Amino acid sequence: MTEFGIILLSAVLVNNYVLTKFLGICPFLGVSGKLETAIGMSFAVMFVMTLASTASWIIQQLILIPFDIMYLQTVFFILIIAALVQFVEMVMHKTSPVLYQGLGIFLPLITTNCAVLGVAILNVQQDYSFFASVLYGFGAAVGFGLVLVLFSGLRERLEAAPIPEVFKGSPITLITAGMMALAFMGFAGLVKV
Amino acid sequence: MELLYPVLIFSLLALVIGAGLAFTSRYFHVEGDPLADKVDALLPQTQCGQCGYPGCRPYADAVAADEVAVNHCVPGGERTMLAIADIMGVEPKAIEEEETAPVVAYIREDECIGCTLCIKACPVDCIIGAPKQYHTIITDHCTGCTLCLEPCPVDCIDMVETPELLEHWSWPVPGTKRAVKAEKRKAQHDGREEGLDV
Amino acid sequence: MFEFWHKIQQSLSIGSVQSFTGGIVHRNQHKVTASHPIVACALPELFIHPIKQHIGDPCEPIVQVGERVLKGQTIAKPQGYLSVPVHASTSGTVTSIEEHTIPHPSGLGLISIYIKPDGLDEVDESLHPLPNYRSVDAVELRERVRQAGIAGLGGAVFPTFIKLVRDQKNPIETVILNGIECEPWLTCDHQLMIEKAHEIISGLDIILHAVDASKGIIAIEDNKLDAVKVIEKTLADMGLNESVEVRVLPTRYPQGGEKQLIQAVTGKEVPAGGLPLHIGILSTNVGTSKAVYDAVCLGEPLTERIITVSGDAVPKPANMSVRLGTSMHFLLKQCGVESFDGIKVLHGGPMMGELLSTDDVPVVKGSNGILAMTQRNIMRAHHEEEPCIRCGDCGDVCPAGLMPNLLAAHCKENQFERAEDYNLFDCIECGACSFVCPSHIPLVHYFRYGKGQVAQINREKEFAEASRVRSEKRDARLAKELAEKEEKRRIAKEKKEARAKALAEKEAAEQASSEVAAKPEEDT
Amino acid sequence: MIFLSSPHQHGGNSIQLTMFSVIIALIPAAMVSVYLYGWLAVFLLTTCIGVSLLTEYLSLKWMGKKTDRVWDGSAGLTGLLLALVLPAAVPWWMVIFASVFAIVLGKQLYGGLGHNPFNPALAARVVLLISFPLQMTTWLVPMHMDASLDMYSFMTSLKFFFLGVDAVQQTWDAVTMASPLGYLKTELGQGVTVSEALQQYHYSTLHAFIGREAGSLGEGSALALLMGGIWLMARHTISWHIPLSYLATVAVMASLFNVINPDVYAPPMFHLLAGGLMLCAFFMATDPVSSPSSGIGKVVFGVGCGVLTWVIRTFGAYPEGAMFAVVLMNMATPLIDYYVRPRVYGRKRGRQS
Repeated sequence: MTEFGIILLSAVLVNNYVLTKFLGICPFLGVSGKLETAIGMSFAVMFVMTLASTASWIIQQLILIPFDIMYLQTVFFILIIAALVQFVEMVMHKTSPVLYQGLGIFLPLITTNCAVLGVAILNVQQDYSFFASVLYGFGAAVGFGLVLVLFSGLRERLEAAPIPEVFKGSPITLITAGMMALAFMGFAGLVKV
Repeated sequence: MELLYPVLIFSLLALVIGAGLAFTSRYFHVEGDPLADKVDALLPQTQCGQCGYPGCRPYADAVAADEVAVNHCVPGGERTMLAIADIMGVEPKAIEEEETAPVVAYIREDECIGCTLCIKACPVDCIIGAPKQYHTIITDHCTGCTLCLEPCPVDCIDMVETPELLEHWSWPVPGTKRAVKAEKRKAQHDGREEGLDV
Repeated sequence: MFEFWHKIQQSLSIGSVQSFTGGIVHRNQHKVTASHPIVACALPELFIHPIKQHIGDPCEPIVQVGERVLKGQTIAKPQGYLSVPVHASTSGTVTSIEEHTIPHPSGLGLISIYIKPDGLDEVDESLHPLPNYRSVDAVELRERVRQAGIAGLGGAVFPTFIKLVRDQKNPIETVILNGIECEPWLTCDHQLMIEKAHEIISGLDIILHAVDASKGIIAIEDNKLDAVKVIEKTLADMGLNESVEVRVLPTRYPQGGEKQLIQAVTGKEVPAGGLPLHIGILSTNVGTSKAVYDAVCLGEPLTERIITVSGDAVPKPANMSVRLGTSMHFLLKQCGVESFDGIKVLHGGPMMGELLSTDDVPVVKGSNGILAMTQRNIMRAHHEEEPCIRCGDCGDVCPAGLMPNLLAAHCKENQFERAEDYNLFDCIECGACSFVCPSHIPLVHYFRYGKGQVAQINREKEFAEASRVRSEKRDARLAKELAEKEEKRRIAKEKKEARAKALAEKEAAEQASSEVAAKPEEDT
Repeated sequence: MIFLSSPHQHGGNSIQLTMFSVIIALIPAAMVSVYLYGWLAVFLLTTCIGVSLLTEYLSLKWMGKKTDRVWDGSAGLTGLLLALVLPAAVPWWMVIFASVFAIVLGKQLYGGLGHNPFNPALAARVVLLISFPLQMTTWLVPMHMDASLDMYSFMTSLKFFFLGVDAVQQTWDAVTMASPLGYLKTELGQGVTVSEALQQYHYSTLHAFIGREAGSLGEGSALALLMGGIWLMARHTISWHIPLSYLATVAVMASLFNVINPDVYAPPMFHLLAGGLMLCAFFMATDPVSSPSSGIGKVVFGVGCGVLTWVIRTFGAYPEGAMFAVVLMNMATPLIDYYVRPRVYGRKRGRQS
């Protein structure tokens, strides 16, 4: 039980995907302009990452290892995750329009961004059990979502600020992201992994 | 031979997945969402045709189909443009024409010859009149589209600025240029030289 | 001891149960006219009566130019439900009916009735006094209050008769008389309570009777203890101290706001979008109560009111009894103002009053104070706006529990949906936030701007919707006309074809017959 | 005419008044720092404030803004606060770097006063701590502890400040010591119990309270900080919400765990008086710009700071958790402002229109 807790905490705070592993930077910068969008995106990522770690674990155990084709790992993961996300998007569109309004539009954006692929590959590298890998995927996504939502709040505030012309847009956003990463360093050592 | 297996497995998997996706896309097909309705709801419905389309709905259809930029609605102004850009998920574009004060059409009745041409041109049916009778405009319904000006053979229609109503008066932005500009316009309107400084 | 405890509470900003949230304490009340006796204002040369002096629908003039009117005669009758009539303030002749600037921040005008007094001050006696109001039916009392043109004299000018209902679902239990007068400078209610305590309490009694309420509360702030004494004594003299209670509240702004007063007195809150009626409370100003007494017991409609004329540019400030329609220019001259250069006129108190663009404006029912301030003094409050440091002082003093700094920021960026999400329309525009803002941000101005813009957007939306319907109907009509035309053309064509066919047949027949006819010829 | 809306009267508060009140409230703490570190503290304080003001002036000038904003007190306050959270042993160039960072990246790039998402002084402190962990965790022996130490005369201090420890013929070992928090952290790591460790350190609650322990310049004296803080609260410059909820949360967390296992978890009094907690609670977390605006939001902010402070101090790699906690909660400020709102009159709590 403690082990799972540590996995979760480490994925959310200490080894945050965005701020310490620098994965998933493009949605982090791209979809953080508005709070509502960021929240939708966070849930979509949580959904996809959990799904991706599940699917990749199954593919790993059922196909890659038995057939000894580990070198095709990346290709297989991309294929399976992309297809899965597309599938889920279509089903969601039909069956639950409300959920689709919230998540659906973000799903194609993140089919296989580096964070999603990263979670699949890191899972395999760390040789987690099935539950651990699902939990790790979920935790990483929660960490991503947390940072994304915090960041979008800050960015909404920056929108209104009289920032010097040359620093408007990406520069100030990146500076802020850097400051956030520094602050997250405070969590270092919280969990000894 | 060693290469064949992986390729085979991969192709097989891809094939299965592809077939599955194709099936789902057919089975779970959803009609496209009514984007044009949303855009249409934002337009001011003046039906003025300044966008180059014969009315608001056609322009909304064209915007929703991504055929035309979002900045062609002149009466809607910046606010409408920003709202449409938001819905369409595109970058806002500045409106080329300048925003003007709201106007309504007014018929100088003693010059009107009662030709009914303007009645036919009005997109919102707000001109009353019969052949050989004076025509008049229901000011409350006039959208200020100016479409009635052209067909009038005797040029008896003017566009007049809508008077500032006490109930519709609203505070300008505090101490900004806009407030100063509004004041200047008002001063000119009243025939005063220059606005008083507080 | 009580005061000391209260100071501690205030400095720690812990609200006691019996108080409203937020609020500020004015260190300098500027109540220069306190205990100045009420003096009557002289008769001006012209009266100007705007046709709308209350919240609601404007009235319609029912007098002609050149007509002679008497004091108290109805000169404009109400249009619609939420409306009360306007009466002439003295006898005289109607000289014109045209637009005149009214006390409004826009400086715009409204149709007004001009009356030139003849100095006789003849009274129109169409309203009979009803001194035995206890035996009068509630409906009749209500109608009387409406006919007398009474609207809330505290400044909001909401037609009073609307409040005087006996609703089975929401029976009114408590009537609160508002003698708070929390704005600096103003003292008209204070002086009214001292001089007209009997009338005020009788008015309260009439209202209690009209709505069948059992309890009356007269709320007075603790900076007017002399008024408290007078009221308490009068209550005892009238034998009403059982049902009517005097409640002394600590001085705090905006305690005089209806919602805040109800919260301070009863601890209850008026639900958002609701009326005090919904929680069984009726609240009205002491001036209104006196006007109700005048209307019912004396049969006098609302033609004059008490106004504080004060300000740092007024040499002889006074509490004056002024006939409605008197020009503020005239009023200020009466109080010794000689030159109007560098002077700004405020209509109302400094916290919620309007800055007038001209002093040629008539006194209306809602005028509780006229303050002539030096421009320098006014501009000190309108310091240049500095960046918001988000200190949150504005939120601490907001009696509505809003977050003014964020609200203003959203209004400034034209994000009105966000602003509405932050409850823009719950703002009562009391000005406490702007008062405490260290950055001198004109917060109230931003809220007013935002409210105006939202209203305009809604109007435009409605108009667009209506235009769309009209346009669609027109298209449908055109399509129908086209279809009908097509149909007609088709029918015409068919007829034509039929006719052509018939003709052809006929011709053929004729030919045939001629042929037949010819044949025998041939045969022959 | 320009339309002017009511109110036409103003209470008289101003940004300058607010900022200078805070500066005045910090004077006792600054005086304690001079008592602890003598001339060195004076050098640090003047360098920080001077460089901050200069940087502010130059930034405003280059951006074409009005330069009289320099005197609104905010830059001076940032400089003062920054100096108070620095250890006495930092070299001059680091001080200048931190001051420039605080003003330029912490504030001016975001559009100046009122727009900085993070507390500029703390942001600079965090950057220094991450970039120069060694120097930032080296604490000089305070003047009163070792009278024989020839460190604090004017000339030696000047030499030390500019040229380093070698220039004054000293070794780091001789002039430095551990701070209570750092010492406890190390000892706990080696399996020593809390009470033993504190005993070895000769820790005294009274000394910590009046400010005789080693630490950053202004963090030492809880007494001086409390005096300033309470004065500010009485003046209404800061509200009670953040300091009270922050300190209370730390105290509650600490007592709770101290009861569970007193050998591993330090007692609440130790937590309250140690490190930068008092300074952060009264002067850093209450920075109006980077903290929530509403009263209830401030309470949430304070509780968040308290929990994070305790967690980072107890489990994290950096024993000084208070400043990380404040910067982390600074990030959450916009969200708190959005989701945690005061109850609107006549409505139920919660967001609804």
